[in-house]
Amino acid sequence: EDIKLGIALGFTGALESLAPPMEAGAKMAIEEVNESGLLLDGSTVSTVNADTTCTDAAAATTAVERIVTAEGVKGIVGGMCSGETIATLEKVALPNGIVMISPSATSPALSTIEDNDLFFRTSPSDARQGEVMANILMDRGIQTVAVTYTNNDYGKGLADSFQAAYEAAGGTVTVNSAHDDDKADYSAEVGALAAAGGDALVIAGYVDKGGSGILRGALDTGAFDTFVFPDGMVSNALTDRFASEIEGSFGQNPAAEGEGRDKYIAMAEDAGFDGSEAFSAEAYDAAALILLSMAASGSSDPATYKGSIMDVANEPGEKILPGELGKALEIINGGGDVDYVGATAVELVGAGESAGVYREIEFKDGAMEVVGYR
Amino acid sequence: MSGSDAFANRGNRDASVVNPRPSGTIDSTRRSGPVGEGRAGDPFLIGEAMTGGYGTGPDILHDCTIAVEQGEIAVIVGPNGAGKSTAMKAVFGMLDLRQGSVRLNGRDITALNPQDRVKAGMGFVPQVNNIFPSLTVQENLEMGAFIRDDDISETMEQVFDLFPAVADKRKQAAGELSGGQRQQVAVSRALMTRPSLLMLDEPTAGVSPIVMDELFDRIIAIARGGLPVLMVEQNARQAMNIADKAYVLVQGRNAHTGTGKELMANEEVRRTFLGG
Amino acid sequence: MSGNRQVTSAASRWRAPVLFLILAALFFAEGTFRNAMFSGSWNISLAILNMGLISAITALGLNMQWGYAGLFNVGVVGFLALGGLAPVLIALPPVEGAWGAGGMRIIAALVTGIGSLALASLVWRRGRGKVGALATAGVLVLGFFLFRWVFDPAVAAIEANQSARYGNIGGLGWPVLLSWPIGGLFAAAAAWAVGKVALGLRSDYLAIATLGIGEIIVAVLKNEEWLARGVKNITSIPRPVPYEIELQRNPDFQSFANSWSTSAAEASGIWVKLCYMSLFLVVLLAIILLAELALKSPWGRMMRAIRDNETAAEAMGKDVTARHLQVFIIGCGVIGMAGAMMITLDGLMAPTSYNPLRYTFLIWVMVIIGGSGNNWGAVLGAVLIWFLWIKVEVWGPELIGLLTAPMPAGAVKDHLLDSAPHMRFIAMGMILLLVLRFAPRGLLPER
Amino acid sequence: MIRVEDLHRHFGGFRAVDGASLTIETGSITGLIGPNGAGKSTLFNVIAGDLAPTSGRVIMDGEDITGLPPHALFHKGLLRTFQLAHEFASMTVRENLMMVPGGQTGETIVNTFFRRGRIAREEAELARKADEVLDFLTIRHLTHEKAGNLSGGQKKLLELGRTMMVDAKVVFLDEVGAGVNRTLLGTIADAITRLNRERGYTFCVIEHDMDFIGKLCDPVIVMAEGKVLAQGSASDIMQNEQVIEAYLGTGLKNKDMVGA
Amino acid sequence: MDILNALVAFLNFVFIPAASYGAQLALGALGVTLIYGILRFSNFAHGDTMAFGTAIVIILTWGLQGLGVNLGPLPTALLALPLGIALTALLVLGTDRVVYRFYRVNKSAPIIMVMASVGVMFVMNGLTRLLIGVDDQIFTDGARFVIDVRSFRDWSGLDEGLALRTTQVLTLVVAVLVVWALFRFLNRTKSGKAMRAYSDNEDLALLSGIEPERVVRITWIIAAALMVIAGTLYGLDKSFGPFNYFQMLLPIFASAIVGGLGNPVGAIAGGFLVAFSEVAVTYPWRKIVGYLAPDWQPDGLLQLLSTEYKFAVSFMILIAVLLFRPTGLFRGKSV
Ligand SMILES: Nc1ncnc2c1ncn2[C@@H]1O[C@H](COP(=O)(O)OP(=O)(O)OP(=O)(O)O)[C@@H](O)[C@H]1O
Ligand SMILES: Nc1ncnc2c1ncn2[C@@H]1O[C@H](COP(=O)(O)OP(=O)(O)OP(=O)(O)O)[C@@H](O)[C@H]1O
Ligand SMILES: [Mg+2]
Ligand SMILES: [Mg+2]
Repeated sequence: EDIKLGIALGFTGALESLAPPMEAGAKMAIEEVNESGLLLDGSTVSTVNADTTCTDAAAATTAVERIVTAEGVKGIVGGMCSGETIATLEKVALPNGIVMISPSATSPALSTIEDNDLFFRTSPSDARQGEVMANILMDRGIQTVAVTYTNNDYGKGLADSFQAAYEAAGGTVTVNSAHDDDKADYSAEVGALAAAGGDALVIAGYVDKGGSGILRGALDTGAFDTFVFPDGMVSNALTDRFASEIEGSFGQNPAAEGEGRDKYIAMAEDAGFDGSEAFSAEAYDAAALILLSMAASGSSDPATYKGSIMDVANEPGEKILPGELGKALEIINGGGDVDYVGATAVELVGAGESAGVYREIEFKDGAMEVVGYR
Repeated sequence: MSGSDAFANRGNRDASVVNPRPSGTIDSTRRSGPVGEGRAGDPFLIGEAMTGGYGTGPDILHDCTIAVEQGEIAVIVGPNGAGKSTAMKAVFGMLDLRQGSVRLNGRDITALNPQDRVKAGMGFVPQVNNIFPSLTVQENLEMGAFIRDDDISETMEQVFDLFPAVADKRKQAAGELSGGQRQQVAVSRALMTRPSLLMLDEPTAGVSPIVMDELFDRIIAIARGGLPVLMVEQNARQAMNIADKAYVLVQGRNAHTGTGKELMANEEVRRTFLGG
Repeated sequence: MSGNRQVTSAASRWRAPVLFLILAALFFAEGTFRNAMFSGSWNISLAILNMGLISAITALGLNMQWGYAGLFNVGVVGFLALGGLAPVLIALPPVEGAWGAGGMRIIAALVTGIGSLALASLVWRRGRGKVGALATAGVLVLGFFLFRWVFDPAVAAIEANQSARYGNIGGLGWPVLLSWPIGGLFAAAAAWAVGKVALGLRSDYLAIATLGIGEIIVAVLKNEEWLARGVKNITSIPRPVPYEIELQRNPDFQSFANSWSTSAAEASGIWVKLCYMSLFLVVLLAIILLAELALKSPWGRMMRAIRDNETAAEAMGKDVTARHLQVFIIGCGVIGMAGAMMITLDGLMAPTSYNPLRYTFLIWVMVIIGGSGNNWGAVLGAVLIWFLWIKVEVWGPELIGLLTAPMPAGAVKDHLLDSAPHMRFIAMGMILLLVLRFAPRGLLPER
Repeated sequence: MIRVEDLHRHFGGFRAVDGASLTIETGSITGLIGPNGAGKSTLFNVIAGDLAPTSGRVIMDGEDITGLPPHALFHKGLLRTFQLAHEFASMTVRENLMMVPGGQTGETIVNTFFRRGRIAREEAELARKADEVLDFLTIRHLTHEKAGNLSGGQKKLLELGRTMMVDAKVVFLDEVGAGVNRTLLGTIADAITRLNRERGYTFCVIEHDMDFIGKLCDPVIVMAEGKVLAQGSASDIMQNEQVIEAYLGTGLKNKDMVGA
Repeated sequence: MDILNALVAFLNFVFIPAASYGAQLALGALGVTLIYGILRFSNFAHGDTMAFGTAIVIILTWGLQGLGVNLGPLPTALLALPLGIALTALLVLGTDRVVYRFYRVNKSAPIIMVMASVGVMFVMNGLTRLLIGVDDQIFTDGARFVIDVRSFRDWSGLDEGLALRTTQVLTLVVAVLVVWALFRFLNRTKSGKAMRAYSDNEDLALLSGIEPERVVRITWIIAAALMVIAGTLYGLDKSFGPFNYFQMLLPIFASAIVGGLGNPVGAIAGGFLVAFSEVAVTYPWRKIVGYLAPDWQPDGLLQLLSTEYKFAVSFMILIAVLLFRPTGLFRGKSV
């Protein structure tokens, strides 16, 4: 059998720069499975891309509709942004009964959505990250912060959940204001944040977009010395551009402790892309989960294998790291049980979303260091 | 305006997207052809047996001949739409002739484009839009001398002598002048090239009688200075008085030709074309 | 002025039917043939068509403004977005506690705001010179602070109400179809305000004003969380048509699907899309009918006269500004209605998706390519361009693949292959330029 | 009767119209002459509502019409033509005329959906009237021609024809004769006289051709530098020293050089 | 009362950023206004052409950096600028040749050129992404600061810091130089006057022996130079994102219109007006008021509008200006 998987990401549009490493991650998992030749009696898996544009719900649904009804994909790695994911889920995946595993849609709204058990995500809800970030700040004894967020559901949701958690823990948010991505100039935003003041600045944005602009402005004008970076900011680009200037700043992103991630990054490097880019590892895991579940349920029919996803992802069973998909298939084919850990320490909770292990990072001596996991 | 009428009057009023000032009408991309030999016994300028029209439209001019000699004033008159302006444009190379030739000073310039005719010594003052409104009067004159690389101050002094009213306003934007003053600036601009021929299209249209007299005075002075003048006039009676040669055009054809005096004396011409 | 002599060739009578037939053939091919070019799925074909129909209504609205009156509206995205607000405020069930938290106060604030604007304009009209200007400014500033004083607490209260799930004022729970005309009204009201100011400026600065207002409307939708949850998006907006899942569960429908030898899943998708399609078609045809009636009457003649020569029309007793305002409002109303329909179709209100490139300039491309001034042209252009916009996603990479096939493998080739998605913009630009060059009056020129 | 009281119109510091006061009597054909830049066209534009006055008033039949927009003035019976013909170029000659009358049922958009019968009747009536006007102007053969294709003089006739589609009271003509052949100008002058006699139109005419003014107008008002310089019958004006000095001139100075 | 600190805070957060942003807008608006004045249409492709030109400069800069060439404290991009301008000028001239010239020769209504520029905008948008990809690019090198916050604090002993970036100084200096050169060119040289003459009256320019196509060429070249300079300065000062330049179109147009379309002085004034109002209206004045009147330190931020609506400000200003002066601050095209 030739099994088709869809990769529905925003290849053009607001987050177009994040899409390629994600696509590469998903493809790497599929490659691995194909090479093993162990999936469902030697079935091969091929991929079909759909450009969801991240923002345009109409274009996204049409594109996903195409890969579902015309190409006949059996599962989708995607979508990318929460809004577009909700639209395609409601309009395409649900009616057609297709499994979607999103690597990067982190909106809390997706936790409670009516999904017929078809929707999963390998990234945690932002609600969780807000709590984690608040804890980190409190543990470091920082009592007042200014917050700026990228003006979309991700940024807003994260900023709000953070503010709630932080204030509940006794902190003060001096200002919680939005910045739009791709704007010509951020002086006004930086000025406003500086005027509001605070011991640190939380930048809930994207490093490739407005987040960098805000950070640049805040550094140059000396408005803040310490910055807090959530997942959208934590990336190599941040280190490349700012490492020496943000000494002592810190942040967190969903990433599991241990070998899985390191291994994935090494594999990615061999394959010629940057595995530490945001959500690349999550995309790998999403694809791996779909394929392992197919194997576990013995069927590529979404209606059947959707039931196995939670089993594969969670305990009990043998822990599976990136690069061990072949081994996992062997175990499954042999009737064994696996606990897929993958690159991001996958642990699906609730309605099928990552429980969220976050690594806490800090900038020391011009480099990003992992100081702990939460 | 071929092909553009889908947009002709849409959105063009919106000053935030287009500049509502009218654009030019002359095809500026046409290239000149070779210059040929003149013919023996030619007048200084002759547009001979010209036939042609605009673009692919019907012929407007039919075998029409216009000529002017050194130091003379030649006047073209005729009813509206007779093709007077068209004849001037044809002489100036602003439309393609299907037949006939234009010869200037012993050379056949039929194939030249308007830019090169300016360089060949022709000066033209259009009927309307004949100044650069936002440039000062002095800059208007400098632009008139654009093709010259030598010192233009002397010519400018001469022009100022000829048109004292223009000299007074030399630092003012030409768009702020009155209609009569504008006409004088327009003629001055054409003189700045030091042309060997001056062509005027209705220089007195819409100007008051006193300015008209003034302009005619200047034109006579220019002609007596040795520069041949070819002009179109609706104020036919005054024009006939000063014309050394006059052409009556009707429907693109030469209807009557003679000296101004002769035509004024011709009862039929007077009644049908000169309105009196 | 040779352009005024318009040659109406005999072929032009057949032009429209032939082009529409070709368009229909494209959709047919998309639905039936399965190859590198087409998907062979009726679900897709109909999905493209449905969005195409909405684009067609948007294009009709723009065509009224541009084609009939020559008004250059580059704020389409804003009016679309505003129309999209209607399904949220009309069809969504009310949010518990939201009205109690601050509904009344919000209304009071809006009344204050509009009142002070009205007062300011009154003062402005009465007053003269510097004193008048100062007084107007004073009223505006005072009004602004008063407005903020009433408004801000209400917003805070509403947004605090169940902020994780709602945080917005909620809807009225009325049928979603009702929200379509109401969306039109929303946009028309905004158009009235914009037109009143912009069309009154001495030189027409409508384009830049609409460009700005479009952005401002989208910004308001993004940031005013109490209204429609801002960037946190509203999902699960009620539908006027059945849900696929319900159809699939319905045994009657299953047997119906079987009788067509399709799976229930596929048939349900097609069925739902056909339902939408009929609704959209009804609206579209009604708008075209009314538009054509108006255009072929003294009103249309008056509009043509105004377009030909405003000064003369004004001197002939036609109130040009009022007519412009009228057309602008009607056009925006139609655009707003399309916006409401689009949100209904999407089931999702996501303000971040309103991007001017896609929702303003692409609509412009549709109108220009179709043939400005011609209603059928606008429809043809819209559906065709939308079809291409979607299909370029597939055709672009194929084309690049074909073009790069002879190239040696390497960085350049990889780069080109990776860049295939951007073919969309290049293709749209090329099509626009080619049409402007070879059929400057559009595919279906105005008669 | 139109009375202009101490009218000013300034452009920046420049006073184009600077305290002009004049009266146009009902039923007259008043001429308005003056040097270039005297402010004649500006005065017209202010009266016709195209420009707002800086100060001063315009009174029509006892009613203050200062600053009313052109379309409102149209409905009061005050019409104007333009120095350069402003035809509706892409519409036929007949349509050019039919669009003129105000208050047509079919001009209200809702009526175009629901009152089609009434509109059709009105249209037939308008078409008949338009044809009458075209007959009067001797251009009936051009009924279905695009107005943009007319010759300059015919366009001017069409402008005049538009004023005949409604019951105009006062018509302002700005340089009808500029660049128009004298024979055609005769036709236009006849049309003006007939409208004045048969329909009682009041005319106010700007022109630089003194023959035309002399034949047609009584009285003649002379403007200079934004003010009224003189007023009187045409023959009086032509004798007036000031007018000769400012406007008419004494003929060619270089006359002796002619033909030399 | 602490005037010094208030002043420094004002300079640091309002004045300096707004001035350099204003200079970038002014350069952009100058290009728009030049094309509007002389070629008579609003060039919607301006932003995307700017992006394309900047992309070329970036690639050249990388090349130079790769070769180890640099300018010491100044960014290497300045070296790449002339070649970048030349290449962009070629591209723009090519565009004119295949797109706009046709309509010019046919005397098409200017609005059709606007439509064509929308087409060009789409194509350029795609080409830029083809050329350099979709990521933000950083190509700054050399010294980052003329004065940085810490050394300023140490030097002055004030609480508030002051930062002045090299790129900000560079932006202002280059903008002043370019504007000065442009004005000299337009008002003093024969070619410049010929451009103004052409802009006034195309036909008469031709009848005076001015080659219209040459004027058009020069216009495009100058516009290309302005685009690339503005784009590069902007990219150096902030960062290069292909989409940012499309977004800049709006403030650039607003600047050009506020100033008076077709008027170069207006374009500059408009750029600064828009930049300053964006920053000043959304700036929370609390801190500065706090310094000036310590007893009266307010609770609120003293912010007139939140930053999300900052560009609404430029439109309010636009409308206000146009209500009072319909042709812009400085009169657009003269009579
Ligand atoms: N650009 C053009 N394209 C096509 N036809 C034209 C153009 N210009 C003039 N014509 C036509 O050519 C004929 C002659 O026009 P021309 O301008 O030469 O007349 P004229 O004798 O100068 O009249 P007038 O005294 O009114 O200026 C007219 O029928 C006119 O309609
Ligand atoms: N919009 C304007 N801006 C500035 N000045 C103007 C404007 N309109 C007219 N003027 C000036 O006002 C003066 C009067 O102009 P107007 O057109 O009324 O003169 P006119 O009497 O009609 O002259 P002509 O007989 O030449 O038509 C002129 O000097 C003119 O330059
Ligand atoms: Mg003529
Ligand atoms: Mg006048």
